[in-house]
Amino acid sequence: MLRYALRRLAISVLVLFGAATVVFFAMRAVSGDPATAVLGPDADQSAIEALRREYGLDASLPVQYVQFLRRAVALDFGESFRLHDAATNLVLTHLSATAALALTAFAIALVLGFALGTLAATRPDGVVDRVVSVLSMLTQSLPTFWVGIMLILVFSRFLHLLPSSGAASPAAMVMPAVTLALPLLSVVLRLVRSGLLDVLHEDYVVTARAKGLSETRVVGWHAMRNMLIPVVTVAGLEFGSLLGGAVIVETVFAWPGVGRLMTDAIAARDYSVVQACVITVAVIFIVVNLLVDLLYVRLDPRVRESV
Amino acid sequence: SDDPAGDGGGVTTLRVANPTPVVSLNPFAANSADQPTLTVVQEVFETLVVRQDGKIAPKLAESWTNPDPLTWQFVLRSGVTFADGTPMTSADAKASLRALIDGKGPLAGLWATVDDIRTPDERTLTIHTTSQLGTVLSNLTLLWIAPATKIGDSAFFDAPYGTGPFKVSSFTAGQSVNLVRNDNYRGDRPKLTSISYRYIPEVSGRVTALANNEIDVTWGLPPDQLTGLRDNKDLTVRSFPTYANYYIWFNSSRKPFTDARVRQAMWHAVDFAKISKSLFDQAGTPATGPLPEAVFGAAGQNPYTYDPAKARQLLTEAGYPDGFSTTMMWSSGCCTNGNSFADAMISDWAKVGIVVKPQELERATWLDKLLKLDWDSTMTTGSTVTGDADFTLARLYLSTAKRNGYANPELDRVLLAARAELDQDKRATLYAQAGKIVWDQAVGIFPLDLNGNVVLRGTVEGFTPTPNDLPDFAGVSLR
Amino acid sequence: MSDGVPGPAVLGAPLVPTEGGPPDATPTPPAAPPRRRRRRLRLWLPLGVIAGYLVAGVIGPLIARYDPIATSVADRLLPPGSRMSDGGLALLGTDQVGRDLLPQIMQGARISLLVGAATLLLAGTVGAAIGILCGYLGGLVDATVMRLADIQLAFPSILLAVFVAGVLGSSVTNVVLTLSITTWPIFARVARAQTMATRSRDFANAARTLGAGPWHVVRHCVLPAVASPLLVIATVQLGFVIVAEASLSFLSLGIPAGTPSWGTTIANGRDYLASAWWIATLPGLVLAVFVVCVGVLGDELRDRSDPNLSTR
Amino acid sequence: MSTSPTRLEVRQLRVSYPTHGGPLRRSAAVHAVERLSLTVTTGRTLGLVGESGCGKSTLARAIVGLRRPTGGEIWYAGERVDHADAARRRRLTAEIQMVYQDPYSSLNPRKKVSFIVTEGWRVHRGSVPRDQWPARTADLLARVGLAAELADRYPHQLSGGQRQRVGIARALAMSPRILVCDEPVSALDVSVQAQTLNLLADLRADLGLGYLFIAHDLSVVRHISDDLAVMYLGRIVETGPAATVYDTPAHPYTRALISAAPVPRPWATPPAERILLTGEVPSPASPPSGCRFRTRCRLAQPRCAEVEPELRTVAGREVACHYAESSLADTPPSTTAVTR
Amino acid sequence: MVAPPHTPRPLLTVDDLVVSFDGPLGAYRALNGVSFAVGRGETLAILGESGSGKSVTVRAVMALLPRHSATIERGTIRYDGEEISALPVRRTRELSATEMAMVFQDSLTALNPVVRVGQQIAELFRVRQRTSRREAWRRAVAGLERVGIPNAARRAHDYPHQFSGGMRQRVVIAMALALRPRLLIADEPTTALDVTVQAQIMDLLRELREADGMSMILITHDLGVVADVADRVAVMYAGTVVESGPLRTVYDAPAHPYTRGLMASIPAPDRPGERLTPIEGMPPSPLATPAGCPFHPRCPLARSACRTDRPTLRTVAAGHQAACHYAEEVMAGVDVADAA
Ligand SMILES: Nc1ncnc2c1ncn2[C@@H]1O[C@H](COP(=O)(O)OP(=O)(O)OP(=O)(O)O)[C@@H](O)[C@H]1O
Ligand SMILES: Nc1ncnc2c1ncn2[C@@H]1O[C@H](COP(=O)(O)OP(=O)(O)OP(=O)(O)O)[C@@H](O)[C@H]1O
Ligand SMILES: [Mg+2]
Ligand SMILES: [Mg+2]
Ligand code: NI
Repeated sequence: MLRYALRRLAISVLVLFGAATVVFFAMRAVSGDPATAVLGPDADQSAIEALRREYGLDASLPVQYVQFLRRAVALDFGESFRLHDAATNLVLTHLSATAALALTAFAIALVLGFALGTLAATRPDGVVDRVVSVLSMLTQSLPTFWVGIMLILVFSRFLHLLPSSGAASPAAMVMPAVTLALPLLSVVLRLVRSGLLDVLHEDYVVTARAKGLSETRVVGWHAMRNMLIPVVTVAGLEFGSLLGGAVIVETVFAWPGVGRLMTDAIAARDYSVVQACVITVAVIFIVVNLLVDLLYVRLDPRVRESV
Repeated sequence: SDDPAGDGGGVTTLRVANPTPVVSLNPFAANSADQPTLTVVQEVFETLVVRQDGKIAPKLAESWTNPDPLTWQFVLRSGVTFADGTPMTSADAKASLRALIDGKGPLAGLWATVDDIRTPDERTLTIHTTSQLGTVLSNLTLLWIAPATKIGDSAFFDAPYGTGPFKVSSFTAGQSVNLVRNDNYRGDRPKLTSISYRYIPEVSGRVTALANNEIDVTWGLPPDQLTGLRDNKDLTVRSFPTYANYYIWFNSSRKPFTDARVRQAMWHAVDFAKISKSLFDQAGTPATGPLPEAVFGAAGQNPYTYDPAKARQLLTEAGYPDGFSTTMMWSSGCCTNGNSFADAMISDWAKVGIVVKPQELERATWLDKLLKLDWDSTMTTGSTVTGDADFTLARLYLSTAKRNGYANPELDRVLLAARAELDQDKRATLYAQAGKIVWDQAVGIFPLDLNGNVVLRGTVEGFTPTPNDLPDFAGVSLR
Repeated sequence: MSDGVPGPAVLGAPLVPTEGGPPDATPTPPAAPPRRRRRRLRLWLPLGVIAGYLVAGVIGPLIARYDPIATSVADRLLPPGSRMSDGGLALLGTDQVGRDLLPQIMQGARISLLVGAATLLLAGTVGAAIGILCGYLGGLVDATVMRLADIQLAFPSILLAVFVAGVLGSSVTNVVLTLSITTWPIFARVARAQTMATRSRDFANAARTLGAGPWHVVRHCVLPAVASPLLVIATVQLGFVIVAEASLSFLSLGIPAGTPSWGTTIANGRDYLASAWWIATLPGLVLAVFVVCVGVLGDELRDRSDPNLSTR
Repeated sequence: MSTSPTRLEVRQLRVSYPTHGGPLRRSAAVHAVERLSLTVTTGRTLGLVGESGCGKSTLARAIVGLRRPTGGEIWYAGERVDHADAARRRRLTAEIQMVYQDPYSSLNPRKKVSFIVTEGWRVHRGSVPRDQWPARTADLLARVGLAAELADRYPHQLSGGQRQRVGIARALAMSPRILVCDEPVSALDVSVQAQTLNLLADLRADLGLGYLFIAHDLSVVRHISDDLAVMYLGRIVETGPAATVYDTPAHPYTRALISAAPVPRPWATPPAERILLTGEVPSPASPPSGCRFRTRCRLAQPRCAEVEPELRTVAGREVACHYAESSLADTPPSTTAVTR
Repeated sequence: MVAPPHTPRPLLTVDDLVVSFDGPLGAYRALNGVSFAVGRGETLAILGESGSGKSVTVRAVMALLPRHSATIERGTIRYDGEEISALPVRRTRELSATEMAMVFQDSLTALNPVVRVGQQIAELFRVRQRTSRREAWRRAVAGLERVGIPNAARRAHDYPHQFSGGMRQRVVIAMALALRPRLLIADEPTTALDVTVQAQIMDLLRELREADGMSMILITHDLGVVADVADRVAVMYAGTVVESGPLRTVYDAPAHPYTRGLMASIPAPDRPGERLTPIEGMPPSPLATPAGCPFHPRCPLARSACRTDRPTLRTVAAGHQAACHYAEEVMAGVDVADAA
């Protein structure tokens, strides 16, 4: 178990290093100069050079790279050119907003996904099943921004039920969380449904029925425990991408999250912030997947043996 | 907590939604010409002089003289204090100007010829230039006076204060700014106790927030949104002329735009009257010159008519009887209704055989190409923030600026002469001349002067729009 | 052993119907025909709709010619069913520069379907090739490439889009590239898992005992087995890709201006949702219907590709 | 058509699987086959029985080259063939073929019968000219008793017995001399099993094939084998002429195995003593010391834990038991009815 | 083997059971009129080849058919005089485990892989008998001990995969017997096991059955196993019972040609190498059962009546029933040649 965790950790470090390297060189390969992006077209040459010097952009690329890695190890990603604050700081403050949103969305998606998926699976080809499956495809087939704007129009503009944007009150969380949850919901739902269907025709489910257990117990306990295993894996992957992928929802709902921070930083060629964001998101992605793997091991005694 | 409660109205906060994020409150550095920064900064800091109804008027400076053409001497108002109670002196003014010049921001270039700043006494400031500088006064409308002791401290700009009616209580870069009333303000005490600005990127979000009474004010809405809002009885829509205009530049150093006839043909080929009427409604007025009418030094020029036949003829003369293919770039989100406008123009150009490929670029990429002159034509909007023709014409059209590939010694001469002229009337004439060259040579197309719009809830009173399109809420009250 | 294990979709919780049926019941159970018809419908309905889209995308623009650069600002924001100034009927209304939406959506179908198909083709082939390689070889190659896939997944796709747009400019090809880069790991994973499951199956061993080399085994044993799950994944991804293209357009990183796709049309209309809802909603609907059809088709294909199900 | 018999010899073969051990354990190897020797001769059948997991399939795989042995040698027709290079291996595939246990998973579900049967010719390009394929396929199918039109079917359209015949036809297409049959009838019903056994017997008679016939059903093995080998935990514990081993088993394990096999008509045969084994089957990853069977053996003595018995000749067969003689003597009279 | 006293009222009666499945390729009948009875304390073996409907029959009895695809078209199932096929599923389930219990073929898949085995048994006491957690666990351990799991108290904490195949099957049996059912249904309980382990399990079942006076339905295709434990035999073919009767009668004087064919297919241990006589042809596809007698295409005795009239199960001798128009001839041993 320990060795397994250690090996996973080593691989994770490798992945992180890869992500860091890619983002470093990618940012520098993209056209657009951070100095002019920050200072605008009218900045004079000396100002541009001063800025470059200040942020160490005048050094050669390999030197910058080594410097970047050295500081990154100490969680120092440098200062934002644009927002004049430590990138680490910026990312952490924005991350909390995104995390709140993502966790809520995740909870919504999981709760609804499990409930609906189970309903659909216990009566395959029934009315619920068909409604749910079309609904899940529909939610996946509408662009997030369209859904978000529609929600704003309906629930804020016309029904005056919810605040349209911002992160001021818990009520403000509802629409962005729902918007973010929808595509995820359909993933969870499909996964739960098909996972449960697969499990439901396993022999041990028949055994459980033969034991005279109630259908609730058969599905909710015997089948569910086994179905969790594949769901957890995908859920982990999805949660990881939720953090980096919330840009659109954050934009539509003016949610001060890390997705928008990153997009704005990318637009301004704010290297340090982009790097900090990418690495943070990668770390979370890796940690979540590590946790998922460990959870997997907990859930499945067969795997527990083999690791 | 130290909010003065004995002031009748209690707490009144104006909730403002910015269409663009405020990333910095430092008016001396990189963001010194940024509209979002200036919008907030103007409530906190004051300038020596202001432009009122097109004329320069005193503010922190009581009067000024030119002892000689290279020297400007200002007498500062007495009894002015910063929000922390320390008196404002000429040392502060000097430090502020130094900061602006050393900050190397976009405005620093305006002061390139300053070689000496002196403070003979606490109330006197002298600015000495190496050559005559006719734009000193208008430049000063963007010199914010900050405490000299604080100006070098970057932490100061996280919650800056000045001599203005408000001071910053909190600031989160890129998201929100909160201002509270400056109780040491010498002038009329503002009726608002605080102002909160927050950034809402999506148009529908801002409009909904306004309609839902989540915010009191916003601006910069696309014209099509305004039509709907005008019908809303709870809201007031204010439209007004600004210093901003639309322009499409041609890269005059690149074929086929090296030929003025081609550039003119492009202009004649588009039915701007129709396009601006339907796309912009009250959001813009057809331009009369390369500068918006409200700008000092703007002058009416000979209009270009919509005349495809003439366009064809000009093309034939220039050697392109069948038209040609080219590209037009713009940065995404650069311009009000930009994509629609581009579509409409491209549609008209196609009718005379000019195939224009649209290139919507990310801003950083656009900027990169722009400065490298790696483009055929570009669409953008611009603002003459100082309200003075020099800011736009001398910054962009001097051949040394290398911004659009156009080089004309005659134009250079006129522009430099205008800058050196201290007599404002003479300057105006010279700018009219420069404007004529830019317009007639069709360095670019200037289809539209942009109107600003501010939408307020009916409860907001006393708002006066200004042409610099920096909505000022110092005089506003809430019902 | 391999007795009547039915396919996943058919089996559910057992229940003996209480009505039991009369003793003289007809030999053919009455439930059969509707179910079969429904199954046929589930294959042919989406196929029909998709074919309709293809036809509309290919032929539509030829009949109702759409010229992306022909704007008619006087006719802007007309609701569906309005007459335009040139006398034509704008069945689905017009957009913010007065272009008829119907031909625009048909033209958009071309681009969107093209982007979808090209992305799937690219990501599918590359992903499948890599997945098969990793699954077949295992070991170091596998570990390395799968870590690369992890990096890819941990890397925000927005940044990728900016990167591609910034380095290579924005074009349909580059959107396809961006989307392919984000999609390939999915195909690779599926192909890899299926390859690993197949490579040690007895029929693959049998081929080896006949003297077959890796190439033969991959071509005749692995590839056919990998194909059908990939096809199913592809249907799911097709929807995803087309929606993703719209999202890129929202961030101005998508299809370049002047080339109408469903995504660009929806993104352009987003500011008009309250006033001219049709601009973003109608193409959105068209997109949704398409994606749902592809999804239904994918489900159906999955059921059909299950050898257990098709046996009986 | 048979000339002088060809022999496939397995000498002291060892095949192991690496295990990943636990995180705190060292990774070890499972010796699924341990120092095992046997000989298959053309025209004869060697039956191999043993419990599930004792290494029968592993042995089969090693013989046909699917798994590399970790020790020992395999000889075919006087040539050493383990560790053969790829070209030799390919040549050998024409001589030694395999029939798999599961007729469902051993046929590629996405290929038609015609492809499956001709797959060997596709691999050995040029061995059979393409224009002869249809005729040869029809021949082969006829030989295994399948109608020619089945060539156009997919495996899932065939019954289990038909599938198994296709598997046999696939092996025969290579004109092998030796056929390794890994439980070819275990998955089939009695009547289909009978058909298949008949077919295998016919093929042996017609083509002079040699079989290594693996099964766990003793009555089947007894039916088809000339010689019998009994395997326990990777090793052969008893081997000899089928009649001798079956009728007078000498190893306690063989005895238990034979006594436990249910007899279809117990009333028609004299009642036999049933030897019930106790205890669990040890894991091949950690076999018991000394005699591998001792943990379940009635006759086990302290010596069995210390010295691993080697095969030795006792009463006409080879047996690996220290106490084979006493085991043999203890044989109930019913099974030793005829003292040969 | 003592024949059980034949009580007038059997414990379980299945009469003319017809079950159809609604599959993707259309509906078909898996059971086409199955009738049999199990007396109190009696062991009935159901024989038949793969796919003949054995499992469907017992699943129908236990109300375990897939609810969406299976329909009981007609027929009655009576347990202890009560018609349970008319009850709602929930009521039938109340009989499960306490009255009727089931042991499945594959113990690895029949046990929930992620739940400790002790818990899987204890669950029965907790949920069905509402005992305390601790009491349930105690009884579960006792149940494991009863089926001969060494070290039961400790092993109860293990997961199914940590047990060997034989042990797992014991766990499944312990689970089935936990609530002391009156009828045990064992669906191929030893097919997945080795002969030696199979013998252990069959012995165990016999012991437990005798101790509790339980009735049993044993499904298998192994004729030897049947001969070992059954009192009576039912033979299924293509979804119907074609013959049923006392064990030895059915074995020694079968009344149905299919049964006779089955018996003839078994390799006789005393005549190794002899040609076997399998039943010719293939079992019919459930999608296209032939008209008339379902066995007629393969039947050496088939005549024109067989092609048109479906024979029903009729009594041909005391306690012996067969579904063949010419059962008497078959019983008399008339051969193909004679019939022709
Ligand atoms: N790929 C493998 N990796 C690790 N161990 C294996 C592998 N294949 C088989 N084994 C182990 O090797 C031993 C022998 O397996 P093998 O399949 O040869 O047995 P067998 O006698 O054929 O059994 P069966 O009768 O069930 O087919 C078993 O303990 C098994 O667990
Ligand atoms: N859930 C199901 N859905 C559809 N068809 C089924 C289902 N279960 C069984 N069948 C079909 O019903 C028929 C009888 O199957 P059943 O499982 O009863 O056979 P069996 O006699 O038990 O065979 P085996 O010896 O292989 O277990 C088969 O044709 C089978 O394919
Ligand atoms: Mg095996
Ligand atoms: Mg069965
Ligand atoms: Ni079976």
